[in-house]
Amino acid sequence: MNILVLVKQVPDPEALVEIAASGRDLNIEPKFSINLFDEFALEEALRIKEKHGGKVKVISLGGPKTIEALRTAIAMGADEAVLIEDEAFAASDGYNTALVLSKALEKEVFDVILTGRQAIDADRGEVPQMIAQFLGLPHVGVVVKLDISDGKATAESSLEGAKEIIEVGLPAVFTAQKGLNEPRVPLITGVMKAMKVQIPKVSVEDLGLTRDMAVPESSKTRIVRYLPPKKRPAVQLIPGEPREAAAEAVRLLADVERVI
Amino acid sequence: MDKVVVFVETKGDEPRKASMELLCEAAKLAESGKFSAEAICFGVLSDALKGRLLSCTHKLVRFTDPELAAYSPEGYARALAGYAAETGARMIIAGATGIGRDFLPRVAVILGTGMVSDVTGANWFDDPMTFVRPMFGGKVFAEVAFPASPVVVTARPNSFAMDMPQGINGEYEERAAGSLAGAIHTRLVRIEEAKGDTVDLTEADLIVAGGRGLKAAENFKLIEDLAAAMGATVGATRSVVDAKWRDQADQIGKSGKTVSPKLYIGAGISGAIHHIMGMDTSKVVLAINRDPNAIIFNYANYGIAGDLFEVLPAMTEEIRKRKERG
Amino acid sequence: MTMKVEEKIAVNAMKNDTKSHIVLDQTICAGCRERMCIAVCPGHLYSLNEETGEMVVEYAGCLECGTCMIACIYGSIAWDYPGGEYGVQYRYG
Amino acid sequence: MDKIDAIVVGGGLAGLCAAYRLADAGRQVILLERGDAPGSKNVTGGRIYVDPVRAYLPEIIDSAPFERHVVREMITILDEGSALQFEYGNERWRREPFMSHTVLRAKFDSWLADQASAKGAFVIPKKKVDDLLWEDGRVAGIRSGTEEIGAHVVIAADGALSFLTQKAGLRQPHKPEDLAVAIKEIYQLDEKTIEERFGLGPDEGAAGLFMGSVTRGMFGGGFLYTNQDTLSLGLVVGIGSLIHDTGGFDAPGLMDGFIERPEVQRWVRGGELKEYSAHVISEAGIGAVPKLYTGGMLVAGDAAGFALNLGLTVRGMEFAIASGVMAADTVVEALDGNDVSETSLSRYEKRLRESFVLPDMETFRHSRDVLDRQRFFTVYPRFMCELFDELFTVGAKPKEGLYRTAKRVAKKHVLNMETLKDLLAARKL
Repeated sequence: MNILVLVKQVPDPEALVEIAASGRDLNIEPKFSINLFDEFALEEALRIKEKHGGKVKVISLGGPKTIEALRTAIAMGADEAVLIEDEAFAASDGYNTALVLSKALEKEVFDVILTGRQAIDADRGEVPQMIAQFLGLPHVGVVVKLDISDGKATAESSLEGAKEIIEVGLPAVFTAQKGLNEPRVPLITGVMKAMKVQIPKVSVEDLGLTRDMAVPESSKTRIVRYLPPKKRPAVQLIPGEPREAAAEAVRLLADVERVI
Repeated sequence: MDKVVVFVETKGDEPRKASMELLCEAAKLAESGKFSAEAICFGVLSDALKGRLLSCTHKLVRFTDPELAAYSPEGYARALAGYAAETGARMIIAGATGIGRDFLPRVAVILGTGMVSDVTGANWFDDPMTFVRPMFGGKVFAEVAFPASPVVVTARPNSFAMDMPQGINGEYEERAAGSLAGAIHTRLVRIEEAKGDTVDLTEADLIVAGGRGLKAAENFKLIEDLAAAMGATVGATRSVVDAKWRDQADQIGKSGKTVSPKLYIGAGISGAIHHIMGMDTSKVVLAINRDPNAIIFNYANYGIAGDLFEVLPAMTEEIRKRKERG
Repeated sequence: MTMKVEEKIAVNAMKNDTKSHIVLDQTICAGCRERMCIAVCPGHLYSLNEETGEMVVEYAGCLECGTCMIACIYGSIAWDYPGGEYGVQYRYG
Repeated sequence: MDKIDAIVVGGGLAGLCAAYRLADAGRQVILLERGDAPGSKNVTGGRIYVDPVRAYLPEIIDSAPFERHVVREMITILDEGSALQFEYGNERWRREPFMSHTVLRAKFDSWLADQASAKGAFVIPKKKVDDLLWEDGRVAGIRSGTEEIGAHVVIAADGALSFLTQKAGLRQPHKPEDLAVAIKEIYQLDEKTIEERFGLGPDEGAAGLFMGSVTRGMFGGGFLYTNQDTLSLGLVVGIGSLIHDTGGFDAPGLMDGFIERPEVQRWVRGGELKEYSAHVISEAGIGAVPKLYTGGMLVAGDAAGFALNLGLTVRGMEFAIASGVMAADTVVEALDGNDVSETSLSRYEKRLRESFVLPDMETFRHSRDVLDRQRFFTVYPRFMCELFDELFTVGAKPKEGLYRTAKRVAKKHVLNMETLKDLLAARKL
């Protein structure tokens, strides 16, 4: 069983994210980790390997620092890792990201592609499905349980609360949702091993692409500027006797806010 | 005129709310004369629902292929992208529901274009069009320009007003995408509806949470009753969990769960910062506390400075009454 | 004007375990008059729950100084560092 | 897995220096740090004095990411509602080699970790060490979670609380009287504002000390350091004093009272709070230093109680760096001789005696006893403030002569037996 796991290095969930004075950039505290959902994907890949044998290979697209995320993946138990090193593509939109990754995947032999349902930085949740489409593969999204046997997979997908049990032939793409598993913490010995591993790097030219494809001017979509979230307005105290206030609160929630 | 295709997601006899919001938005766009709007739906369609949809859109196209009776990302993507390509659509929009977000990326790739997901705002008349969407779990928003064509968008529910258009009586068309059978490689074996009627806190749209102000474990009944009346999930503060009034799974806050529901109602909660950090991304917050200086009011849209033992049952009753009235 | 201590703590990067790294022996606490933990904790994390009569520690805001453990001469506070990956992560120090 | 040469527990200055030195000597060393990165759990006041440590980190100390070199010392004596401030500066401090630098640990320690990694040390964060492994009565490795790693030597550099020294039976549980708690706030101000407000040139820094009523008579004081674009402000209070205090003050309240003083606000106003931290410091001097070695294990830095509070200067980081390096040198020698027994490792203490570490700790053996006299934090500050109050006050009544004023105020506060006792005690400093 050859399992490929796509991971993204993202700012640590606790990292400070501020909009630069220009409004065109983000100042992000330089503290990174593997995208939470990709950790579920990697853990699942390791479990499939432990059950069925095979090999887990981790692929990432990012700048030079992304090596750290790949080392963590190896420390957790991945057999191999490769970095597609390109800051411009990594910072580009979902389409470009999916394009690069699918070019890299075309060169691989695999039964399963696992990745997170979305990255916690851009929050797009587009890339895995786009990759599946580029490669002409089926996908099952937001997977909370995955069983592999005899060249096919049975996955529980939790797109909308209810669980859909879906069967699919391999190879296929699966996107991991919280609840799929509890990712392991790398062992000290694993980390030591990972520190010594040479991780190969690939450039976008190696994949038959050119760097100018990723510049904002030639991208399908591009971020123009960043905006702060809307501040909650000052509290509106609802006056009156408890019964009146309660009735008014329900009216506001139902008719004005339309949340109930 | 630029054609806008709205994918209408239906569940039984009901359209998804996000789809209806987009239909209304598309109808508004059509009024401008710059756009024409169409709705696309797959699978069975009752007459009642058909009627409702036709009153909101100038054209409703239903695909009759049996393969589209159940959702499959490959089948849906192929049918929707095929129609968009064939009819030269300028824009394909869908609600950012689980299904919408799952298959629209495929539509984009088939059409050789990009997409913006989960938008909360749009400038349809800009050139290029721009959209606003959250990043980093809502810590910042990005304004995204979309120079490529067609434009593929999923929109977050509650982002566009549902102002029903007047005087529309759209035409209805049935089509078949054809040759889908070989294109779909996933098979839906069965659907297991979520157990019970409560959703996990982190996924819940509506949350009613209680704190120390409830005074005793048994008083959580008041919270549970209100939650049941509105179909909400029950949450709690850490001190309440510590006092073993509620299970750890109900704990909202830094050491518990981070929630971002559409509505958070907090009763008898003073507003310890650890709790606030777990709920501050809620869209609408109603706080009920006897102490008008309670910190939680600083983080609320609405506040009732009153006795929760009176307010909660009154709210429960009011919601039940409204439900009965329909 | 001054920030509340819990607002100050909220400025820090904190990663919290769902399990507390501070465990109190309520039988010892019940016999304690001084409640020195309340006064010494720089995070003001200790309080008495008036309804239950039990001591409560809001471990999620812990700055990991250990002062409470040292100050509690009755030995009620079982205190360990939070596990790796958890707890406060100072950006300046 | 075969035993590795050495495991260092704790990514502070002592641990990182030990790992750096061991790796530099070609030894296989793992450093385990429980935080997300070395430095992420560490707090200093802080200022580091360079001269004592230059010999221990000769190749790298000059490239260290210091904040500002200190050119001015400011002392503020506070009474309720009044304060006496004075400064000491020295032209020599403005020229290289600089004597001391302000420093922030998250940045400094991660730099030091990079140096250690570059030498080949395995610096592994997010790993909390839970216990020691034993073999034939000797420490033989560590346990972290479910994982056991064998090592010839363990260097415990696990900070002031050091659970490992206690587990190894090298010290008794901590006593409240032996430790102080430091609370620190970081305020952001831009560089220019800091330089203008304090009258500093680029990269020049100031250090401030506050004593008197900020601690409400308790053992301790306040500090202020200028960093590149932040201020470090904090308060140190003896835990023993805090728990015996009957004034009803709590630690965060004392900190608030300190920050709100106008003498402090003049420096921080307009600054944005960026961090709120707390840490304990050993205050007991050599009296609280544990046994420093046992078979297979050495103790370094704060874990060894290496910290001195001399009132005007608080020192710890220099001891940490020096002891970390000496621990590593001892281990290298022991491994070379294939002998990590208690006797072999006892050479660590010999090294410390021959360096400045133990002699300094010894010289100031009584400093805490002397300083921990309530009058230092109440009576003398009041005397000073009142004296100046009288000198500067011009009222309707005829003013008495300077000498008469001084004598009268001194009589009221300090011309008594208690002062004599304090003076006699102070001879021990």
